[in-house]
Amino acid sequence: MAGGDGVLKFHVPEPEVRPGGTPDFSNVPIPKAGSVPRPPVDVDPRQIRDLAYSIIRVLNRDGEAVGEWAGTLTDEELAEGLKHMMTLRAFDTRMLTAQRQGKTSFYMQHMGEEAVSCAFRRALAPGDMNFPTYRQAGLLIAGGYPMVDMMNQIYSNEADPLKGRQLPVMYASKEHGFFSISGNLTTQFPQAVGWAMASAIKNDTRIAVGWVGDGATAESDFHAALVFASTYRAPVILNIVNNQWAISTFQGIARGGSGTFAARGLGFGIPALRVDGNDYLAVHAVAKWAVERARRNLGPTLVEYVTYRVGAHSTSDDPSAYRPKTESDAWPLGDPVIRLKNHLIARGLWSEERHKQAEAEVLDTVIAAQKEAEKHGTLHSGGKPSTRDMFEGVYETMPPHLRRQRQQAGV
Amino acid sequence: MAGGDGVLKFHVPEPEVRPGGTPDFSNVPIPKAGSVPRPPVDVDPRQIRDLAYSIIRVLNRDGEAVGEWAGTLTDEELAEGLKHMMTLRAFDTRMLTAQRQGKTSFYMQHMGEEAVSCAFRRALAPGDMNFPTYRQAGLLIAGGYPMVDMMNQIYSNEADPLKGRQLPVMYASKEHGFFSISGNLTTQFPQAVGWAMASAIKNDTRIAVGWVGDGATAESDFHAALVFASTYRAPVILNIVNNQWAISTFQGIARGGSGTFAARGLGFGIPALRVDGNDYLAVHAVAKWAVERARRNLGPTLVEYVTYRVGAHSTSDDPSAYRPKTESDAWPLGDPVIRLKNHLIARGLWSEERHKQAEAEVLDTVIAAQKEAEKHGTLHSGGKPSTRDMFEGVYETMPPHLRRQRQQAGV
Amino acid sequence: MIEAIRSAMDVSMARDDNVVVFGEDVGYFGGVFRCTQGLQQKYGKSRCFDTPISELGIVGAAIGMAAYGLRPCVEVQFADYVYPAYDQIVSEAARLRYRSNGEFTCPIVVRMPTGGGIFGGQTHSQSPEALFTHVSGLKVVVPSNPVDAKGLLISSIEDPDPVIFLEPKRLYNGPFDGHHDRPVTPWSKHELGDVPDGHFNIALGKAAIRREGGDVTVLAYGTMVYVAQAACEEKGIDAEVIDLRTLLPLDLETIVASVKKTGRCVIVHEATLTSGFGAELAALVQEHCFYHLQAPIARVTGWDTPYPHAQEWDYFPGPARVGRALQDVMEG
Amino acid sequence: MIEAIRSAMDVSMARDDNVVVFGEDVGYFGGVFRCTQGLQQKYGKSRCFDTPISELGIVGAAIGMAAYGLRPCVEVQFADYVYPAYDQIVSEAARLRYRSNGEFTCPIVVRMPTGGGIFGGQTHSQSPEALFTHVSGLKVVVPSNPVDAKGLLISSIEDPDPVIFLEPKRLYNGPFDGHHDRPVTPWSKHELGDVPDGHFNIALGKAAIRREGGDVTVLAYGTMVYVAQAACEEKGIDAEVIDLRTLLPLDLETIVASVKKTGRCVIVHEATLTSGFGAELAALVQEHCFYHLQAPIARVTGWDTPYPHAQEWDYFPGPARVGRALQDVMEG
Ligand SMILES: Cc1ncc(C[n+]2csc(CCOP(=O)(O)OP(=O)(O)O)c2C)c(N)n1
Ligand SMILES: Cc1ncc(C[n+]2csc(CCOP(=O)(O)OP(=O)(O)O)c2C)c(N)n1
Ligand SMILES: [Mg+2]
Ligand SMILES: [Mg+2]
Repeated sequence: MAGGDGVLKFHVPEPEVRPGGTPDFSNVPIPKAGSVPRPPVDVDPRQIRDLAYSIIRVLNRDGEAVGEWAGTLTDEELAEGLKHMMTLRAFDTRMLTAQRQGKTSFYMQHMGEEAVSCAFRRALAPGDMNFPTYRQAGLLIAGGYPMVDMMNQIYSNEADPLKGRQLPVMYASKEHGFFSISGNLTTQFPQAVGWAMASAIKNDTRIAVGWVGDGATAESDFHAALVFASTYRAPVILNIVNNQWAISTFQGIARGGSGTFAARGLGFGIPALRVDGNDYLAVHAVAKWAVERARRNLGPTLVEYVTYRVGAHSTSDDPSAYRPKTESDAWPLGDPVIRLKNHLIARGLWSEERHKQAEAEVLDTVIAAQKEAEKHGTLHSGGKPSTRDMFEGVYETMPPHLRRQRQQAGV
Repeated sequence: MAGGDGVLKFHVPEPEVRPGGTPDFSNVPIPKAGSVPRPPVDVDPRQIRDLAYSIIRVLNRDGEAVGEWAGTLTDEELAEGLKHMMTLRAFDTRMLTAQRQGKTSFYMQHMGEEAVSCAFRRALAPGDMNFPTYRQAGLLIAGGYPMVDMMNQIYSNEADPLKGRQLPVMYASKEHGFFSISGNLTTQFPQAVGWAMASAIKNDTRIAVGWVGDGATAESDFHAALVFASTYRAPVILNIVNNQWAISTFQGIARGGSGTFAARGLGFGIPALRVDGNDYLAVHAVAKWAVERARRNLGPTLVEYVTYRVGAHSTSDDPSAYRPKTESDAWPLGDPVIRLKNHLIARGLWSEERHKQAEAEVLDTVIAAQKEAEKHGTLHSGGKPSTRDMFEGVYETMPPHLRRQRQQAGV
Repeated sequence: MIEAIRSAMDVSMARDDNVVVFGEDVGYFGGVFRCTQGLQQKYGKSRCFDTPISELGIVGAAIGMAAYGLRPCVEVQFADYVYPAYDQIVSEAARLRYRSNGEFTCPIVVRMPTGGGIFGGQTHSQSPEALFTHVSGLKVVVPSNPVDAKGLLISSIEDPDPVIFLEPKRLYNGPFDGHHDRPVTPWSKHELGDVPDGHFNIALGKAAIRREGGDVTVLAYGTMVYVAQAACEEKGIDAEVIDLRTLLPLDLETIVASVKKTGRCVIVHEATLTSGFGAELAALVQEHCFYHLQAPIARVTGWDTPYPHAQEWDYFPGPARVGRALQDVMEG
Repeated sequence: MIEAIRSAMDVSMARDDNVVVFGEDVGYFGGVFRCTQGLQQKYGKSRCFDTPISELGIVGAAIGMAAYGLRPCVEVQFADYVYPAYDQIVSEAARLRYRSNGEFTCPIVVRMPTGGGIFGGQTHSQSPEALFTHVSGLKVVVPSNPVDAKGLLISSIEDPDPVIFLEPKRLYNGPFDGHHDRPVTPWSKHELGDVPDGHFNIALGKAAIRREGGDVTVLAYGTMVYVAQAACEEKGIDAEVIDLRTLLPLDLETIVASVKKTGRCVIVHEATLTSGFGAELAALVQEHCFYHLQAPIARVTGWDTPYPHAQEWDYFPGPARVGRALQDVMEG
């Protein structure tokens, strides 16, 4: 398709490899753990433009925590963090199976990205509000939201807190700082900024966090969020989870020629950091830095989490059609669970045996929750939300036309 | 409104001065003319990030053209350029008066910004396509579009090429590379990118140019344009005319903390340049640079023109309500017409006397065009487009329901 | 009507400091139609402020603020510019309560000047109400006079759900009846221009009968209320003119009672015909009053073209066109 | 139906190299519903390619391309995600020809899967057709079978004006009649599943009578054509079922002729009731067939709530609800 001399040519970015090829991430520059310095939180954003093009990493290959970003978590917190990630992974496995068994219509897993939401959650204070996408259930797991309630939502059963109205995994919990997930990508991003503006308007201390995927940064809402965050210096953290893939499109389609997603922040004077999303310690350290900035009226921070979506996009997707099956094995940043496990082992706080035991315990907890949830029914069997529920909650007070319709429906 | 210790505070940017205050642009850093180097067009965008924070200038205070960006225009071209700007200014004056006389409903002038569109137009080749806003009539004037047709459009008279359907100044001419102006801000920006993509798809040589105001960069379309331009390396120039004001809001409301609008390009890996928009020579030199990049398959360029809107936003606006009346006198980049005039005088190509004479000639031409146009009527008197015209052109072929309606209307 | 709208915001901001007002040019300058003039001075920049030109951002931020607990009342400069915010309104504001089962709610008001008659061309004249009445979860309000504008806007700000508040800009200065060649009487000379001070509500979802009559029912809202009244006067027809005021939820009861009485119905709006709100009204009226109708329901509306500039008065459904429809229906 | 849609694009791309196809996941992967599978391989990355996730950008770029002279046929992954592109569609694509007096035109097609019945919840189930039928300058097409899908899509791509092409996703695999508890017959067993190879057109603006009958006219489109037919069979009612195929411009002639014959009319769509396209149909039918109508026109539609997940089949206007309405209208 290349044109002749002097004529224009159309360029469409392509991933390095496609099914049939050999996975290759050798062109992804991975800085050594500990090599990126930690600036003071009140640094002039112009001084740290480089951070948008690097990767902040704490855990090195030997499982040691190194460099200026290390040391933000206690031993207990780390052990608990490991448990959160293991729980999320077990939860995913069970729910994937449940979907295949027809107990629900749809599911979306986190495999490979568990550190991002689990570690981030730790840096927040009660009352802070997340505006998540569908791939941050770690915020709920690490925040202590009951797994049974998550499952009830996934099953759309009679105990579903959302009364069967929402697609599975579209949780909502004000108490747990988890804004209602939208099926429409990126709409939550300017909403997060608005929430943060409101908090500033009320001289509150709570901050907001917006979450978006690499692919979804292309949506217009992304721009609105950055414009408003920049103009009003909103106390918000804008998180981009770059797991390398949208559905079938690799990150290059959304990113274009900019090198990184973090770089988007530079055009707005917003400090932009890039972090190893498979490094629980690094994610937490960066989150803490950004949270402190927001809390201290220093304004927004943009963070790109470099990670990899190991599983399918959703239960409706089969990635083998568009990427090599073994691509995830070649991913250079490893597995977040194994990396944290190795760190704890290296520090003498954990062992393979203890890990196996923990796996079993976690699985038991998840299974117990699942049993409990299934008592209330699954999508196509057992208890379910009522048809009456379907008519409720469109407005606070049901207007006459909906009352007429409910009557027509005979409920 | 500032909160107490430890609480969040809400920040709203404010201009330096408001009506009653003394205009002050001392905080606007103005680099010396000739001080910014001219990189090769195939430079790695990462090497020229500084250009997004500086201002490329050619004409110095003594009216000399200095530095690496000088020398892109012949003497004749410069003289013609001066005439274009003077014509545009005279055109504006006459049409403003016409609006006040009730000959049309609305008008938007260019005072202070004439160099931007007039000089840019010179760098384009026949067939290239502009996607303008309402403040780039210089593209038409410098491109030889008949002034009578512009006026016919402004008057919505019987000879209006747009048959009275559009608000005044919303011209459209395919032949003159001037896409139909929309009343909805920024929608043209991704369209420009699409046009450029089409040209590349067809292995054509023609390029596209998108235009947007400082205020309008906040719209979501701006983001879509940059994303698509970056991803497909479209042969497009994305122009931001920063005339310091939207309607009543100063540029800081749209710009936020980024320092400049050009900086927006950095997050997309798009070369971003900032240029003295009141310097005809600098505008042309930068335009030429960007055009060459596009034509040579080097992809998009983002250019910010630093200028000042001397007049009201439109005939519906009175700026004295929101900015000091004398603010434009304090504007440090001067007047584009006077600066080019002085340059020509300094080079012995022009004189005050000749200028006066040229002013009179230009005015005569504009008045002649106006007389000609008014033969075809003005908005409320004389010939006008027909009611039948109102029903035409919604679709290529009029569907039955519109035929029924036209019949009902009795036309 | 501008003062009434401003007063509604002023009163609401004074009573509840969760009420915030923002939009393009609404802060320091007080809005291009001056509806927010003085509010920033009175309540400070945290309560009333200018925004970047991003309708998406304005509504998106408002939704986040509402989720926090504020009550944002935002301005979209012209209804023609609401489309960039359409996704946030339709997919987010309208759905939030339902999809989260009340965990989060969205008490926002999106104000916007609507309608033509000011030679604004196709992008300063549109009447997009039907694009909102199709959206479950929204309320849609169109006042026709200063008293209503104030009472309805206060109710909208206090409403627990998102409200689209369309202000017929041709009514800002007086009860325009479509006779564009005559000077418009200022609101000061009109009964409904006498706006009470302080706080008062006009309930959403309630229509008002502006003219009682027995022969035909005219359903109208906004500017068309006056056009309809003028047409009835001029034709000497004993028509009942109903000002709907709220389109969603609709006061069907008042409509049905009237049409059952008159047996005839003419619907008038400025928006384009096809899939306009008049379609819903006609569908409801024929459904509920079928056995009382003596003639087909007529719709008099803007033509199915973009709003033209020069041919503004050929486009606008003025008293002559409404009068003809009334006559036809009377003869039908 | 997927193959038919793909074939329409294939045929069009082969005949005219100005036809380009793009959207989210439509390039290498061939679309999440596989409608564009193989097109990139066959025509290259310049003719069929993946885009960033920006419906605004997709449609905005398509408009620019159309102004250049191409004929873009773009995909919005689900109709529920068209709103970010709404401004570009309404303010730009629909207005371009008119506002520039034909200097620039906009021959684009925006394809999108529409409707529910797949447990997709509120953001994978919507039917937003009425949000487009209100927009002068657009055409709106909803095919109900593979033959039509192909012939109508080819006509849409060749049309000189912008076309919104809504593909009822519940029909992709077979003529779903609302009996969700029964297996759906595949298209291969259906007469209208037998799609001719190569190029053919089905004209926009022409309805098709799917079932002749004398007692009542059912107006439907997309999935509802089969639901309506099932309801008629089950109730044993001698109904005429009209498949509208194109909503804008509408084949009013066929509709009016039928209702004048039957004297009764039931309108069925999956979109929410209020201001749905059924409102326009009811308004037109009562206007043009008033003196022939023997009963109020009934609308059977989705309820005025967001599309729920668990209660999908309570929401969906299935054969039981349509059957009841038919009976009511017959008795009315
Ligand atoms: C407005 C909108 N457009 C398209 C979609 C369909 N869609 C759902 S997820 C998705 C990919 C998102 O990719 P990314 O942002 O990288 O998130 P990830 O799934 O990788 O976490 C797409 C295209 C949607 N939900 N909303
Ligand atoms: C979508 C949309 N929103 C709002 C407006 C109203 N409006 C017209 S021009 C303008 C200001 C634009 O400022 P800027 O982009 O700086 O351009 P300038 O007028 O200075 O050339 C506004 C808010 C509009 N036309 N379209
Ligand atoms: Mg992703
Ligand atoms: Mg400006």
